[in-house]
Amino acid sequence: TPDRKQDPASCRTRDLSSSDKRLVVSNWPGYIDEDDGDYTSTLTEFEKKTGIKVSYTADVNDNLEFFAKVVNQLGSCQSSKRDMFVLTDWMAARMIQVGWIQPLDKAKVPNVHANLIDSLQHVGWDPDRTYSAPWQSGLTGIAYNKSKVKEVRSFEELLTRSDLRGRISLLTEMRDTMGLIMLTEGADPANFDQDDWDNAIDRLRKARNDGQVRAFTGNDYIQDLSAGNILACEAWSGDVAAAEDENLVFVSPEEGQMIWSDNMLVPNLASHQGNAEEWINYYYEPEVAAKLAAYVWYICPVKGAQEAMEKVDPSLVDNQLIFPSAESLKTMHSFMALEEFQIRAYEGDFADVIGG
Amino acid sequence: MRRGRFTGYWLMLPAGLWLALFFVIPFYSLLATSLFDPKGSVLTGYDVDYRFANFVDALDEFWEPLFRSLWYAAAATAICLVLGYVLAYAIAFKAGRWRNLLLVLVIAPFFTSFLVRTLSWKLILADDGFVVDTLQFLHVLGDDGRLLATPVAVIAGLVYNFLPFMVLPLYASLEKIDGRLIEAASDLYASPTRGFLKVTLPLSKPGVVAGTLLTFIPAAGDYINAALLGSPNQRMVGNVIQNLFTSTGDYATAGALSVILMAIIVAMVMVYIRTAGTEELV
Amino acid sequence: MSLAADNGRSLRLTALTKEFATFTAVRSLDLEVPAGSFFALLGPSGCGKTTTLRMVAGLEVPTSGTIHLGDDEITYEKPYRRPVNTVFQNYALFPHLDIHENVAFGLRRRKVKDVDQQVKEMLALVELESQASKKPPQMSGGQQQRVALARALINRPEVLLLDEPLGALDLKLRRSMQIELKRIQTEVGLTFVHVTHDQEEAMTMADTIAVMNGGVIEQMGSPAELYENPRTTFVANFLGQSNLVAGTVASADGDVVRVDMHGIQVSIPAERAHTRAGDGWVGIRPEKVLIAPAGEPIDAPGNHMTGGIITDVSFVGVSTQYLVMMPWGQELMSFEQNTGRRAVLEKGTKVDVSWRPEFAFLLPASQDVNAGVIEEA
Amino acid sequence: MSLAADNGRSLRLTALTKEFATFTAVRSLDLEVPAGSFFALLGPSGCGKTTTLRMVAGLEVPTSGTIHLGDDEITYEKPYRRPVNTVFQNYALFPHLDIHENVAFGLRRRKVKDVDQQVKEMLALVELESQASKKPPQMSGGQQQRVALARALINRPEVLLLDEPLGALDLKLRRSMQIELKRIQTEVGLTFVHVTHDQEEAMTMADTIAVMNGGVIEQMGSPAELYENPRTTFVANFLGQSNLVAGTVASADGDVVRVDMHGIQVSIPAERAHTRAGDGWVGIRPEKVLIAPAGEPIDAPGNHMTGGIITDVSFVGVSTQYLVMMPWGQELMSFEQNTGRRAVLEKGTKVDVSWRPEFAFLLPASQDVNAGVIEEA
Amino acid sequence: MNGVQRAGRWIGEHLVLAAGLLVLVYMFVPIAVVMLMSFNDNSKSRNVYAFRDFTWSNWANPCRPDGMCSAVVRSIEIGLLATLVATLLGTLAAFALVRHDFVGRSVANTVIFLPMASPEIVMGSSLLALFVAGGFGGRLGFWTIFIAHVMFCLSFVIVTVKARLSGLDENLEQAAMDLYASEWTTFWRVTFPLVFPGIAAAALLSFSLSFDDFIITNLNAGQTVTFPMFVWGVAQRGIPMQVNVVGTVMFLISLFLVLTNMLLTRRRAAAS
Ligand SMILES: Nc1ncnc2c1ncn2[C@@H]1O[C@H](COP(=O)(O)OP(=O)(O)OP(=O)(O)O)[C@@H](O)[C@H]1O
Ligand SMILES: Nc1ncnc2c1ncn2[C@@H]1O[C@H](COP(=O)(O)OP(=O)(O)OP(=O)(O)O)[C@@H](O)[C@H]1O
Ligand SMILES: NCCCCNCCCN
Ligand SMILES: [Mg+2]
Ligand SMILES: [Mg+2]
Repeated sequence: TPDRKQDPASCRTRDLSSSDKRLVVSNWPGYIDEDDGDYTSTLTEFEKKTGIKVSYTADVNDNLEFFAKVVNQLGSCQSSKRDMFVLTDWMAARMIQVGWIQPLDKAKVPNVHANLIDSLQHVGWDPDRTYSAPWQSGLTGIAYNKSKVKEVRSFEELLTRSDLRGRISLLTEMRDTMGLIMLTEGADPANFDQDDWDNAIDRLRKARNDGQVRAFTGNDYIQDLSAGNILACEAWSGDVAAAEDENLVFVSPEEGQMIWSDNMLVPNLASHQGNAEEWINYYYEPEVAAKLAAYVWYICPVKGAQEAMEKVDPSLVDNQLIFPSAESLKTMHSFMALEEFQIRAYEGDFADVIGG
Repeated sequence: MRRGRFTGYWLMLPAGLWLALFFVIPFYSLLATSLFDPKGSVLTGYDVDYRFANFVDALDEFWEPLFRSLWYAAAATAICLVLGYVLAYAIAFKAGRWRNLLLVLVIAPFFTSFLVRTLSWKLILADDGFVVDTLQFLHVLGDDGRLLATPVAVIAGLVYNFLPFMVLPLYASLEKIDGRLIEAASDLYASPTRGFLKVTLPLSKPGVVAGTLLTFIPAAGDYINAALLGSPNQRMVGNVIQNLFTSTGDYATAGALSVILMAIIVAMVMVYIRTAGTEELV
Repeated sequence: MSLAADNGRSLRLTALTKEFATFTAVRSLDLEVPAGSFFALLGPSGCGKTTTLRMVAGLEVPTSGTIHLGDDEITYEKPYRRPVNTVFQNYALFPHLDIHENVAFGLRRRKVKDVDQQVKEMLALVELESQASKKPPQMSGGQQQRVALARALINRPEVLLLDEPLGALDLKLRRSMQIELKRIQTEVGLTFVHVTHDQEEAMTMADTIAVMNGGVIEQMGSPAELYENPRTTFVANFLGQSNLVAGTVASADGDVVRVDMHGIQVSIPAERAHTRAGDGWVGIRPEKVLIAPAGEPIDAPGNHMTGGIITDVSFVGVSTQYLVMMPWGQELMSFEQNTGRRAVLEKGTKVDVSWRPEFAFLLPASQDVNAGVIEEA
Repeated sequence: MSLAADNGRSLRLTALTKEFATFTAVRSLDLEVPAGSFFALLGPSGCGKTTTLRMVAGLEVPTSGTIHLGDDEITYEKPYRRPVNTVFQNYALFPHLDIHENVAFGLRRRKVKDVDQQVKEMLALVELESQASKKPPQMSGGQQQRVALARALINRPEVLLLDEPLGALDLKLRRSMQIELKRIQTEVGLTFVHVTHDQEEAMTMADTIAVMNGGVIEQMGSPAELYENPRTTFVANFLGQSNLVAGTVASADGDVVRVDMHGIQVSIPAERAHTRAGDGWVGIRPEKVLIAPAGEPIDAPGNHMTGGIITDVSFVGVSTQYLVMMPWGQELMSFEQNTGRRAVLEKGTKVDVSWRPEFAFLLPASQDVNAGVIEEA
Repeated sequence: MNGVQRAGRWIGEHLVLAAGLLVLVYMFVPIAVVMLMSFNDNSKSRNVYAFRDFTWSNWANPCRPDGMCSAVVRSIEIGLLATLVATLLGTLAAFALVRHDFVGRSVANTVIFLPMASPEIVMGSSLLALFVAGGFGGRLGFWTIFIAHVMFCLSFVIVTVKARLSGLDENLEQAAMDLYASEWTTFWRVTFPLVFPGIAAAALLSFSLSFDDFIITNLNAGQTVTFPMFVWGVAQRGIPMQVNVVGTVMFLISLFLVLTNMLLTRRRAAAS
């Protein structure tokens, strides 16, 4: 099979944005506000304001799965039929590295460079945010259904409590799940060695073999949790709130939690890059960002949004899930950056456990 | 048989070509894939390396889901055979003028998508659902017993999804049985049970063979039921292959596993057909 | 080899009735089949022969009435518990079993010992020893028929039912199988109830014939009795052919009924006169109707009639069948053996016709003159 | 209604041969069927009748030989270009078309005008006007047969081929369809080539019969000719039955051949003697064999023999068939019309036997005495 | 026969039928649930596994979920096209196999059986392997799905048409030729109408297989979304209840078509 590396400079197409007011976006489920009665969503307002018709699909459920969906196209310089998709840091890094992502025109996204919070401005894989702009950041922790089960405080409990046997789910995102297990095992996900890894993977295998784990899921855990098929699970911070079910509770596990960002990317051969940049810029307006954050309950990467939140929903101004304080940021861990060969080895180990 | 020496070839040509191009050649392609150097990746590409060790590695790593697939498929086939036989028998011999209607009903579910129906099982068997509650009430299941994410649910899903493939060939062979043979058996001192065992059942053998094959084979390769109704402990080989091809991008192992699955099935089918003694299938 | 149970029992059907949803197939039928006899049930298609047999075999449940074997009632006995076996119309051989196993089937079900030996003997009886390991589809029609017979006979049933076992065979083969069947029945001495709609078959094979029509028995008796003295127009026409001539009873005394038939006086013996007053049909069988060119003598003193004209001549080798138009406008059938004593007469020849009165029979005019004459609608 | 083309042409097969991979079905067959005749092809199963017909219809290509219609050769003509139509053995009616359309099929293919009118007339001829809108499976066997006939006849073929059109019907219905078929042929005046293995059918219907055996024609002629003067044992046995008694030619002069038959001298007319020296079979038809209780006179001056004993009596209504064991150990068949002149004789009765010498025929001893006698293997 | 015996016999005779119907009921339970859920109002909840409130709105706005209706349309397009091609090629092949003797006939028979005897995952992945190796990896989509569907429908078509064709009396065709129909006319006037029910059944089966296929499609679809793929996708983020509307409608349409067809043939038979 051929090498999948591309050169974004040559693998591109004419931008139709000025004549063709459309935009195709792929994002994760539950990651945007929706029209409802009197409430007008940010997306609708964007359309009104710009005249761009957005075709927004929540078809990103899992980074690897999404990668598989587009690998054949992007890897052979064919269109992925999208102008923008939103992927987590490590996957964004990988795609930029193989040359599948178009650089953004700085002039067209001034808000990003003005309003992006400092901690996210200079990530190793995209030092100047040439290729990417964070959509939201978030935490990985635990969710449980309080009407069915008593409080779950730690990841340890999740993995061992017998009343949860066969009624929990973990995430297929290797970095989230393995990160939390390493924390449970006392290792540092940001800096671990092979032993730590082996330990953690054994721990995971054991939980699985014991029948503790009912499923490894992408974003779909939330249905099973609401339906009661699952009582507790590893979860992403905003989803529980967005589910609007008072029985569902998100907790930060005692061992600590994982933090990450999902990034907007414009792939090669996207035919509406201009519209995509207009979209990015729009969402970096603090008011828009605040409105979105109030809905999705994820960590907002936009400076000034906290202030803007006063007007949107004052009760959320100090919400730690949206605007974490400096000290709570300290309990959050990110996952070590991996070389391609490590990715393949670790992903392979992980896949064997969850898929075999 | 007709004159016109080449007409046969011309008629066969388009379908033959299609199957050759898109079934036979791909299979070679898959064979090649199974011999890739697994050190390649989706990103960097793969080289054909004639690495037969892929088969060993794949077996070593995935013997469990492979074995599980065969046993789930076998269990599902056995249950399908019993249920399908009852239904096919009822349609063939007891349905009278409703026969055609019932036959239509057997295939009608095909039109409500496979996935939609399987998801609907997920709802029926839900932990808090009516079925589980009832079974718990009857103490068939313990208080924290459940059906979803157990082998029972996966096998039930397989049974459900492949039942029509069992019923149709069974019906076709039962319907051909001359009712007078059964009367002749009862005239010759065979009770209904004996008559069934000694006459009806042996005569329906072609249907049994075709039906079991058409059920077992797709069931062994299925992954939807395990994915929707099972847990990681019920993963079947289909799930593994699917994951390897899509998420993990390990084409070499995926190819090797596919070839192994196919080989096992072909071998089993051959032994089965030989022992069942039916040459003419379907 | 006699298979007959020592206590051969007669089969007795009493007021047997079978109603299907829309149709009464058998209507209060009474019948007694003596043990050891070859009994033929003869009748047109759809008259209820098969239904009757199926009730005796237990394959159909009677709507009312009873079936007895000797003193035991078997009306509702399960088919597999009756000492009755059937040879089915198209044999119903088990295609998945070889001949040996087909024949052994009944014995195996009854867990009899020594099955193989008995099967061998039975196959010898029907002259198929060498074919034991063939499958039924590999055999000819006649062979299959014998296997079906063997498969039933081996169970030594008290009654063997045969539902047109020869119906599917061609003519020549049929005649030779008739002889075979008769031989076997004589040899084994069992009660055979044989259904057919071939009257010649019934006459040559059976001790007793019951002629059935529309779900009831019209008449029963030995072949000669039925042929010579039919009681109804249906029997007269169905069992062989009959000339039925309209007439009026002129007088009836003890021995003889005198009938006026188109101006001719015919005398009919009382035992053959089934009406004694009013109008009636004078019946006479075609082989009794002798003809000769006008004026020549006929060797049949009795009802001598003149003025006939031959309208049709049909030569069939052994015999010639004539149609003679009589002065009163009716065509009479006359059958004549080709003895060669006289050349075959030609169409248009003027002939005299005669028959001996003792062979005529008289039927009531109320009966349909065409009953039992098969015509396609 | 006469459908015959004015220029009725005869059908001529010359040295016609058909070899299948492993088998020669028809072997250098020569045959001439005169225009307008009812021609019967008679023979046992597998003798090549169907194959011959199929070659005439163009459905099978001959291996060698030619087929002519009048002066035109049609040996390799496509079936749909021949003025020949077939009534198939199982009718081959189109199940998806109604009766009207079945009958109209040929006309429509030839783009004839006025199809509906013609179909109506044809259905009237076969008495099925009222059934025009039925589908074939809804009709009885006899009706289907008539549709098949109508469907072929309406095309006014020069030759109509009928492959056992009555084979599937039961006996009574068969007889009535024979009459129907003969009526129609007479009415339309076409050439009919009719295949059958029922000899009685062939004799009653055909002007000319060809008896076929093993791919060749054994003998051809009018029914009476064939019956009275068979040239081979096969014809003697297959067309009716024959008594064949071994004898030796004692002398042969112009008119008559004298044969010594178990010590009895029989004289056979020269035209019936198919051998004039050495051993031979003396053939005599059963209806010519007259019997009487020993000592009583027999009305058949000629070969009078004594010492017979009746071994079997079979009563079939119109007639009785006797088997008489002769002093030389052979059973002779005797056929006797039940005229009633004498009661049926009983088994065991001692009888004298006689036949008129002019009815006997003589066949070479080299021929198989059992040829044409059907026996099941 | 007394009442008890009568009842016993009745039960005995209908027991199998009852059991058979029970199996049929089992086959229809999920469909009943699908129908029920098509009236479910779950706008208030993430739980798509329980019936909350009754609503007509799913039926009133069947195309509300983004991309669903276009996926249905895509599935129908592919289904029809694949059915057309598979039925055509398969029918030709069936004629070849039943009516013509040619070298390689038994090989052909085996190759035709194999796709039915291969697990879908194997077929799908080998086809994918071929497409990728042939450089079509980037062009996966409508046409690759179509190719795959024709491939797996072919076997079923051939088998179905073959069965019908071998039951056809060859005498009928000879009769047609005898009645002045050329080979071509014979085919269209006699053979085709008689084989047609078999072809129709094959086409129906093809369409249902194509419309329903997920495993092979998913592997070879690229960015094209068929209805089953749409369902698989949304299953991960909460199924919109309109999916049940589609399921119900497809089911009812198929039932309606087949039943009216059945009734029409029955009535036509009764009328004549
Ligand atoms: N199961 C049934 N339901 C309704 N009517 C039936 C059934 N079985 C037979 N009949 C009718 O009962 C009548 C008698 O049928 P039966 O088979 O006994 O006739 P048969 O004398 O054997 O005729 P054949 O000589 O044609 O075999 C027929 O009119 C037939 O249609
Ligand atoms: N296509 C064929 N291939 C090989 N042998 C054949 C073929 N068709 C017929 N035969 C053989 O040729 C012989 C003559 O067959 P044909 O059908 O002409 O007999 P038939 O006289 O019509 O017999 P029947 O009275 O049984 O119809 C038979 O032995 C038959 O087996
Ligand atoms: N409902 C939105 C969830 C977004 C999750 N993103 C994936 C992060 C993986 N670490
Ligand atoms: Mg009957
Ligand atoms: Mg023939």
